[in-house]
Amino acid sequence: MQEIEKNQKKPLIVAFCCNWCSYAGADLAGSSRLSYPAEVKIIKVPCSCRVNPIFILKAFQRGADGVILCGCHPGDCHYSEGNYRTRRRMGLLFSMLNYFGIEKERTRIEWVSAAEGAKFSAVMNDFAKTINELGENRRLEDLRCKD
Amino acid sequence: MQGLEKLMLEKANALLQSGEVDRVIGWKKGESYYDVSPATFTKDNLEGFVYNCFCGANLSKYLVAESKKEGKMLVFLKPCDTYSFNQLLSEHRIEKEKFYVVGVGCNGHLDMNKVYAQGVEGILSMSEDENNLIVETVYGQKIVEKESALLIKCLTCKSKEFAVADETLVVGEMKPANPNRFEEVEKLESMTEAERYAFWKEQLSKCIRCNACRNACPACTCINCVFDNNASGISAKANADEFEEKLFHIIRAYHVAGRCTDCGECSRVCPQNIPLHLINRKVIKDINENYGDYQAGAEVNARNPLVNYTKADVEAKEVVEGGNK
Amino acid sequence: MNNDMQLKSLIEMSATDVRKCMKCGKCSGRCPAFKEMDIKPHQFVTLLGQGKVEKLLASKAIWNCLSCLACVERCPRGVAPANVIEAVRTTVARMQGGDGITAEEIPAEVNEMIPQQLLVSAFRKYKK
Amino acid sequence: MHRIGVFVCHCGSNIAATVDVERVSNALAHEPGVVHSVNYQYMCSENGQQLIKNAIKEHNLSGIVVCSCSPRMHEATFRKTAEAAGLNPYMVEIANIREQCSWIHKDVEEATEKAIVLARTAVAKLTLNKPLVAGETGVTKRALVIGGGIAGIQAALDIADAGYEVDIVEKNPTIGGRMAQLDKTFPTLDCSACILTPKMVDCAQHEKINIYSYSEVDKVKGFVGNFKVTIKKKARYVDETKCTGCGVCMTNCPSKKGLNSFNMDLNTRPAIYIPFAQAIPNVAVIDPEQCIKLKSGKCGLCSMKCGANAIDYKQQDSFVEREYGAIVVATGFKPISLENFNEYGYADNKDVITSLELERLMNAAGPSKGTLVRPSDGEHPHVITFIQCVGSRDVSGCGKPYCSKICCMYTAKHAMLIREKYPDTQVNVFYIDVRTPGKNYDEFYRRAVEQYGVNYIKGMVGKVYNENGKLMVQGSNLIDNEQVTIASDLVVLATAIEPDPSVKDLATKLTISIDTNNFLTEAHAKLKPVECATAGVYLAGVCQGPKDIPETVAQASAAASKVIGLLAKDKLKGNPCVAHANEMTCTGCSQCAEVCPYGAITYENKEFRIGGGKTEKRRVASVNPAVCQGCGACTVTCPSGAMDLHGFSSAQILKEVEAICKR
Repeated sequence: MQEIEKNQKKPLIVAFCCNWCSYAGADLAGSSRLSYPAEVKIIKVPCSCRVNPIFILKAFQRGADGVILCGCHPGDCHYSEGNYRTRRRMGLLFSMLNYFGIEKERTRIEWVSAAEGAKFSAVMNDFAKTINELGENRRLEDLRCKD
Repeated sequence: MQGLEKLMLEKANALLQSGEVDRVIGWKKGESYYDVSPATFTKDNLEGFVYNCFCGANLSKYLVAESKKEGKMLVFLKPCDTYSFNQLLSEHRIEKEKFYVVGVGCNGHLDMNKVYAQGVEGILSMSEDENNLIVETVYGQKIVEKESALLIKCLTCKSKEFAVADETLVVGEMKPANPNRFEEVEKLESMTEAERYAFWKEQLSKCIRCNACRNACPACTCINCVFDNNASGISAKANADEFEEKLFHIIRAYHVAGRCTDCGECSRVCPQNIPLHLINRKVIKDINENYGDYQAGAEVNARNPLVNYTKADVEAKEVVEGGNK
Repeated sequence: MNNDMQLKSLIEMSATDVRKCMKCGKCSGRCPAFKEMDIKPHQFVTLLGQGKVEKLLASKAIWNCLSCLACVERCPRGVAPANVIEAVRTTVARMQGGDGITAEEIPAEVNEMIPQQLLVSAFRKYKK
Repeated sequence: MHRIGVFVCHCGSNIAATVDVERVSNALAHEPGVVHSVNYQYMCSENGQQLIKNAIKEHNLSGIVVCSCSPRMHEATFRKTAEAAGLNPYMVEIANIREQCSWIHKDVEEATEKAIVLARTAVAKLTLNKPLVAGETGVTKRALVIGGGIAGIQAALDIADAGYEVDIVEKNPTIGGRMAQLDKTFPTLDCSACILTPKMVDCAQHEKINIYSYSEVDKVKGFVGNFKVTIKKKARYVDETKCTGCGVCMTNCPSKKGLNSFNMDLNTRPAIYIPFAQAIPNVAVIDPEQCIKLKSGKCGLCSMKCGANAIDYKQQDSFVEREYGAIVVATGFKPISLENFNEYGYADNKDVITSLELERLMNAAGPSKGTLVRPSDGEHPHVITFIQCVGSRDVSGCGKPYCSKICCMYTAKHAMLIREKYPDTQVNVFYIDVRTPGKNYDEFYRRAVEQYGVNYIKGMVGKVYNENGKLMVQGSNLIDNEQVTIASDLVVLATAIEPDPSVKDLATKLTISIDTNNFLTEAHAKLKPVECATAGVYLAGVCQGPKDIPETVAQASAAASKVIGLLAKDKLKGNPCVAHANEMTCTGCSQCAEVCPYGAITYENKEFRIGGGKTEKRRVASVNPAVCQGCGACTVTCPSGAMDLHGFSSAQILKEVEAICKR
C-alpha cells in the first residue's frame, strides 16, 4: 500500500509570481481561504520580466512537472512594461520548448492582479489539474536529479 | 570564381599598397583545393589567398578580435556575412572605422562531404567553372555539378543583398535567394509533440559538446560563456545527461534569439551534422509570424524584437499554438 | 411537480440572474403593455427572486406581454425580465397540456406571411 | 560559514492550527547552515521581536528566516528587528507559510510538509544573500500639480504655504476646472465662483506658485525626489506676458461661431476669447479652428485692436523641462457621452440637457444670464423632470458600473433652487435610490422634499419622447406600482461622471496604474488612499474615484501633506535591490539599456589590464542605482549573463528552484 502511494508521486509545480500583482493576488487567495493544491510552490520575483529561461529549464531539470509565470495584467506592470517583455520572451521560449516536443501544457503564463485572489486560486487549480492529467515530466528531466 | 578571386587579390594589393588598410582577412588555401580556412594577410604576404567554391566560412566572427587591434583591415564579406557584420556593429562588438568592407559575389558554396558522397575518390586536383566542380582523380576526370553539393546554408540562402559594403565585387549575375527557407521548420511543426521529441532526441544525442557551433557563431561573442562560467548555475563541459544535450542547445538558441542572422555557420561546422540551424530558424519564424518580419543585421542599430514589444502582442500561448497549425 | 422543483425549473428556464436586479423599475417604465398587466415586468423579477411561484403561475400578464424585449434591451443590470415572463408562460402552457394550436393547423396561405415570433406565440396562446 | 536562525510563527492559531510548527522548526534545525530554530506564538509581537533580537546576538546569527505571514505584511518589520540587533536588514528572508500554506490547506500533514519546503527554500536563498546598503538621493524641493481644478488648486496652495515651490499644469487656458462651471454648491448653496475664485487668485499671486495654463505634461523621467518633466505649452497665439485681459480683441473678433465649451457648448464665443471673466491667468487665447487669420491668413483684426501688442499668430507649441521632487495628479472628470442612451432623447431634443448644462443655464454668467429658460425656444419651463442614475450603476456595458456619488445631491440642489426661484414650476425627480451620506446631506435632500415640495418618484424612466412640443417622460412609479407619463418642458439627466480622458496617457507616462473604469489606483484602498504604487506620485480628486467638493479638497490637502513630508527630507533612501553589471563579462552590447524602462543604464569605455603589462579598452555597462527600480528586465536580456539583480540574483533564484524541487 505504501509502495503504491510512493509511486504515485504528486506533481510539482513552480510558480513565479511578480511582487506587485500576482504575489499579492496569491496573498489575497490565502486571506480569502481560496485553496489550491499544495504542489504549487511560489517563488517571488520583482517582475515577471525577471524570470530567466534558465530558471524555467532548471525547474524542469530538477523535477518540476509544470512551470507557470504570473504577472500583472498587460498595461498594469508596476515597471510599466516588464510584462510586455515577458509576453514576448516566453512566447518564443514556450514555442521553442514545444518545438523540442515538450508538452505545451507544461508551461503557462497568466496575468493575475492583486485583486484577483479568486483568479489566482482558479488558475492554480486548473494548472495543477492539467499537469496531473499530463503526468510526470519525462521529456525535460535530468535523471540524476530524480530519486 | 577565378575571375572574382583575381579582382579580390588586386583590390587587396591596391588597398595595402596605398596604406588604406593594414591587414586583410580572407580565405587561405591549405593542402588541397577544398582545404580552405579563414586567414589574415599583410602587405608582404598575400601568399595562398583564395576565393573558391569552398569559401563558405563567415569571416565576421573573427572581426571581434581584429577590431581590438591597431590599424584598419580589409574584409571580404559574402552577402549573408554582411548581416552578421551589421549585427556585430549594432552590439558594439566591432567598430566600423576599423574595417573596409568589400562585398563579394556568391553563388553558394560547397560541402565537401556531399562531393565525397557522389563517389569521388583519389583526388589529385580540382578546378571549377560557373556551374561545375572539375575533379581530377586517379580514376580520371569527374564533373560534380555545384548545385548538387551546396552547403545546407546555401540551399536555403536568405539573401543576395549586401547589408553593408564600402564597395562590392561581383562577376556576372548572382543566383536569387531561396524564398522557402522555413520549409523544414514547417515540416517539424506539423509533427506531433511525440514525433518532434523523438526527432530532437535522436539529433541531439549525437552532440559531443565540441562547441564548434558556439565558436563559429557570430552572435556567440561573450567574454565568458555561461556554460563555462561556474557562477551561472548551468556551466558544464560535457553532456552528462540527455537533459544537458537539450539545455545547451535551447539556451544557445535563446541566447542568439533576435540576434541570429541565420548565417547557418552552426550547422556547417557541426561535425555530427546536427541540423542546428533548424532551432534558430524556428525562432526567426516565430518572430516573423508573431511580432512582424525581422531580419537581424539588415540595419545597424535596429531594435531586436526581443528588446521590443507592442501592447497588442499576442499571448505566449498563441505563439505556441500558431506554430502547430 | 412541487413548489421547489417548479421554482428551480423557472429559474433555470429564465436563464437570467434575478439577484442582479437593483429594483430601479426601468423595465416597467419602458413596457408598452404595462397597463394591461396584472403583474408588472419588474414584479416578475422580484417575485421569482422571492420564490413566489404560485403568484407567478396565476398571473394573467403572461398573455399580455408582447415579447418586444424592451425591458431586456434597457435593463442597466443586464437582467432579462422578458425571460422570466417567457419561462412562466411556457410553464403554464405546459401545465395546460397540448391545447395550443399545432403547426399543421396553420393555413398554408397565411403561413408564408406571418412572422416566426407570432407563429410560436400562437402555438402557445391560442385556445388558452 | 552561515549561521542562520529560523523563527517559525504560530500567528495564534492562524498558522499553528494547520501547520505543525514544532515539526517545522525541528526539521529546519537540521538544514545545512541553520544553527538555531525555534517557534513562537506571535513573532511580530514585541516579545517575538525581542526573541529574534536576543537570538541574533546570542547565536551570532549571520541571517534569519522568519516563517510567518506574507512578506508584504511584515518583511519590513523583521528587517527593522534584524537591524536593531546589528544584522544587515537584507539578511532576512520570509517564508510565507500563512497566505501560501496554512490558510489554503486543510490537511495538517500536507500543510506541514509544504511549510517545511517553503522554509527550506527561504534558507537556501538566504545562504546567497549579501548585506545590502540602500543608496541615498537628493530631493528636488519643488512639486508638480497636474490639473488646475479645485483639487489641484488646494494641493498647490497647501504645498506652497509650507514653503515649497509648486508648478500647476492645466490643459485649459484657465485654472478653475469643473467647479468654475458650477452655479451653487451643496449642501450650503454657496455661490461656487464666490468660494473658488479667491483661491484661484491666491494661486496666481502666491510667490511660490507658477501656473502653466494651456499646457500638458509631455514626458516624465526620473523617480521619487528627482522627476524630470517636460511640459508642453500649447500655442495660444497670445503673448501671456503682454496681454492685459482687457477683452477688446473679443469684441472685435469677426468669427463668433465657435462653441463655448465653458458654457457646455450652449452658446458661442469669439475665436479669440477669455474663457470667463475671472479666468486665471486672465489672458486671451485663440482657437485655431475658428480664427480666420490662422486659417486663411486674412483678418488680423485682434492684432490691430490689441493695445498691448500681445497677439502673435506665429506662436508655436513650446516645451520646458522642469525638475520636481513630487507629483500630484488632479486631472478631474467629465460627464460621460450619452450616445448609448438614446431612450432619453438627448441627441434629438434640445430641451433634454445634462446637469452640468443646467448649471450653466442657471448661472448668472451663463448663456441665459441666470434666467432658467428652455434651450429650444427661450421660454420658461413649467414642468421640469430630473432623471437620476443616467449611465451610473449600469453593468449592461452602456454606462458605468459605479455610483457617480454626486448626482443625488446636486439633483436635490437643482430641484430646490428651481423651486425657490420659480415657485410656479413643478419639479419631478425619478430616482432609484437617494444616496445622501455626508454631513447635513440627508437633511438637505429632505428639505427639497418637505420644504420645497419636489416630487420624488421612485422608479426609472423607460423613455423620453417628444409629443406636440412636450417632452413625455414615461417611467415607473414603483411605490404605486404604476407607469406614469409626465409631460415636461425640460428634462435634466444626472449624467454619470468618468475620469478625464487625458488620464490614460498620463498614467502611462507616470507608470501608475489605472482600473477598468480609468480611475487611477491608489497604493492601498484603505491605508494609502492618496499615494500611488509609484513613489512620489499622489492623487487628488475625481481622477481617483467619484467624490464631491469637500472630499476632493480634503484629499487634495492630504496629498499636499504627503508631498510636504517628502519635500521636507533632504535625502531619500533608495531600494538597494538594484541591477549591477559584472564588468568582467559585460560585452557592452547595449541590449540591457534598450529594455531599461528608467534609462538607468549607461556605457563607458573602461580600461582594463589584460596581463603582460598590456591594457585594453572595453565598453561596459554601468547602472545608476538611484534610477534603477529593480525590475530585472536587463538581467534576462543580457546575452552574456553579466547583469544581475541584488536581492533577486540569478544564483539566488536558481537556489530557490533547486530547494523547491528537492524531494
